[in-house]
Amino acid sequence: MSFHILSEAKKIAKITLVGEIDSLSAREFQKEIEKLATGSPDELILYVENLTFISSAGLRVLIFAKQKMGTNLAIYIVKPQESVLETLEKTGLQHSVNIVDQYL
Amino acid sequence: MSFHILSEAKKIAKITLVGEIDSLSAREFQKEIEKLATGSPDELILYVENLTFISSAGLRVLIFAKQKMGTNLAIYIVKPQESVLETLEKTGLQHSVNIVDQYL
Amino acid sequence: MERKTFPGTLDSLEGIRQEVKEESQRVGLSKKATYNLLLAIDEIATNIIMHGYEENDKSGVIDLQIDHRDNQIEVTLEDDAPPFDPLQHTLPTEEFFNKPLEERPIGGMGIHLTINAVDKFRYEFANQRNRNIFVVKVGDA
Amino acid sequence: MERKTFPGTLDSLEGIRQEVKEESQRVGLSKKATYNLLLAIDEIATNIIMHGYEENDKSGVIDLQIDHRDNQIEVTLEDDAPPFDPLQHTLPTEEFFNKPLEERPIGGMGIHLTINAVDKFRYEFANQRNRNIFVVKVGDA
Ligand SMILES: Nc1ncnc2c1ncn2[C@@H]1O[C@H](COP(=O)(O)OP(=O)(O)O)[C@@H](O)[C@H]1O
Ligand SMILES: Nc1ncnc2c1ncn2[C@@H]1O[C@H](COP(=O)(O)OP(=O)(O)O)[C@@H](O)[C@H]1O
Repeated sequence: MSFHILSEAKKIAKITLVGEIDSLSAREFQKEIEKLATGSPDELILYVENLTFISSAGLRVLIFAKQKMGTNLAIYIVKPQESVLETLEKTGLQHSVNIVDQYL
Repeated sequence: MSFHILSEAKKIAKITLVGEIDSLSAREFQKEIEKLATGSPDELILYVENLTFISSAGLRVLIFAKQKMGTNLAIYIVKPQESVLETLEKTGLQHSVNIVDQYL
Repeated sequence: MERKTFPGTLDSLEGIRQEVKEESQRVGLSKKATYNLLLAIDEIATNIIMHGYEENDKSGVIDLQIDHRDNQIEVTLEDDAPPFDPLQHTLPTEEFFNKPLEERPIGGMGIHLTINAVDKFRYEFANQRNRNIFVVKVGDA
Repeated sequence: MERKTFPGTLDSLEGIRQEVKEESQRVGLSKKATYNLLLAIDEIATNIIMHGYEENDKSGVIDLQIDHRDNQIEVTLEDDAPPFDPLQHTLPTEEFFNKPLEERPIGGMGIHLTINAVDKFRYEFANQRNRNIFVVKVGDA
């Protein structure tokens, strides 16, 4: 019979980041991560299309998220702007997160 | 400060359906829904781009899902083929599910 | 086409659809009309198997006959289950279809889909058999 | 530009970036070079505030000076925290950046990003003050 079914269930945490993340605003980002971590998500999806600036303080939060939410946490970064992408690349984060145009 | 953060956490169940759903294969679909229902997902996302046939037996499973997983369950049907879409419309299901090109 | 006999079980559905599909393609029926014809036949065949045979603790066959003439394709399903005329069955109303899913009965869509899917749908009880007949014009857009 | 003085607190960062951004745009620095300059300045200013003042339980100011001459833009940050030369700090190695996130220390990226982001980065200790100087050529692609 030509029928095929695939399924998966998971907990996801979605965050939309808009504007600039420096050491000040990174604190809000961190608080949000801490809040979401209590639900032990399997995936963290960051919508960053309208994130215009991220300093290393923002990257620290990503590393914190991975360490806090567990090694199995898959991080998706959806549609980073070029400068944000470059910063992820210069700091090796692109090896540990999934940079995508669209979350499926 | 020009920074804005939005977040949400939820349980999602993803099912990819490939091929034909008639009254025989609908049973597999139903079993999968029953399995996923134990996790009480908030959203059920059906990837149906490669679903080429669905009879009312398949639609029954969708109604069953809504009744079994709770009224708050949001159902997303991603990329239905034209005939599948027509069947959803002819049976009024398009009012109760979200038919989308892409799940965000 | 000569008559083909299928066991009245769910695993016959795919083969029935396959036969009708091949013949429809052979005579040049459009993709959309073919899909709808297959849907109608699948719905009625399912009802024969589930409501006609299984719910009556009976087993039996479904005979499939496909004829092509006068620019139309005519498919006939015959079975030995208790007489049932789908056209006598009360169809769901507009109101039914507008109900939220959680308030709807879980079934009741098959005959509605069938009637909407073909140009003509006919039922006969002849020689002690149910005869469901589906007619689709060939050469329509 | 005349010198501007900001409190050595995190809520000054945005204003510092804003000043540098406006001047960079005024002299025609490319979008990309401007972004990188802002990043470098933000990283060092953060370090002054967090490591220089806060961790030493001190408070103080950051003075910002922007000069444009010889086709280059030169930004200077001056502070009164204990002397610290970022260029003497051991930078993370290639190996560090290739580690999976769960095995990495959580910080240590700021000075690396700073040095990579501008054409020249200089540190001086003069008049009992830290002076961090960022130089970017204008008119580059
Ligand atoms: N061949 C049949 N024999 C007896 N009853 C039938 C038959 N076909 C349909 N029915 C009755 O008609 C009802 C409506 O059929 P249908 O519209 O196909 O929806 P569903 O089969 O999903 O309930 C069925 O629930 C059944 O009670
Ligand atoms: N102005 C400063 N005063 C004292 N120590 C500093 C200063 N700037 C940086 N440091 C030290 O250098 C280290 C590396 O800095 P950096 O690369 O910016 O990463 P991070 O600040 O994220 O740790 C800091 O952790 C801190 O120990």
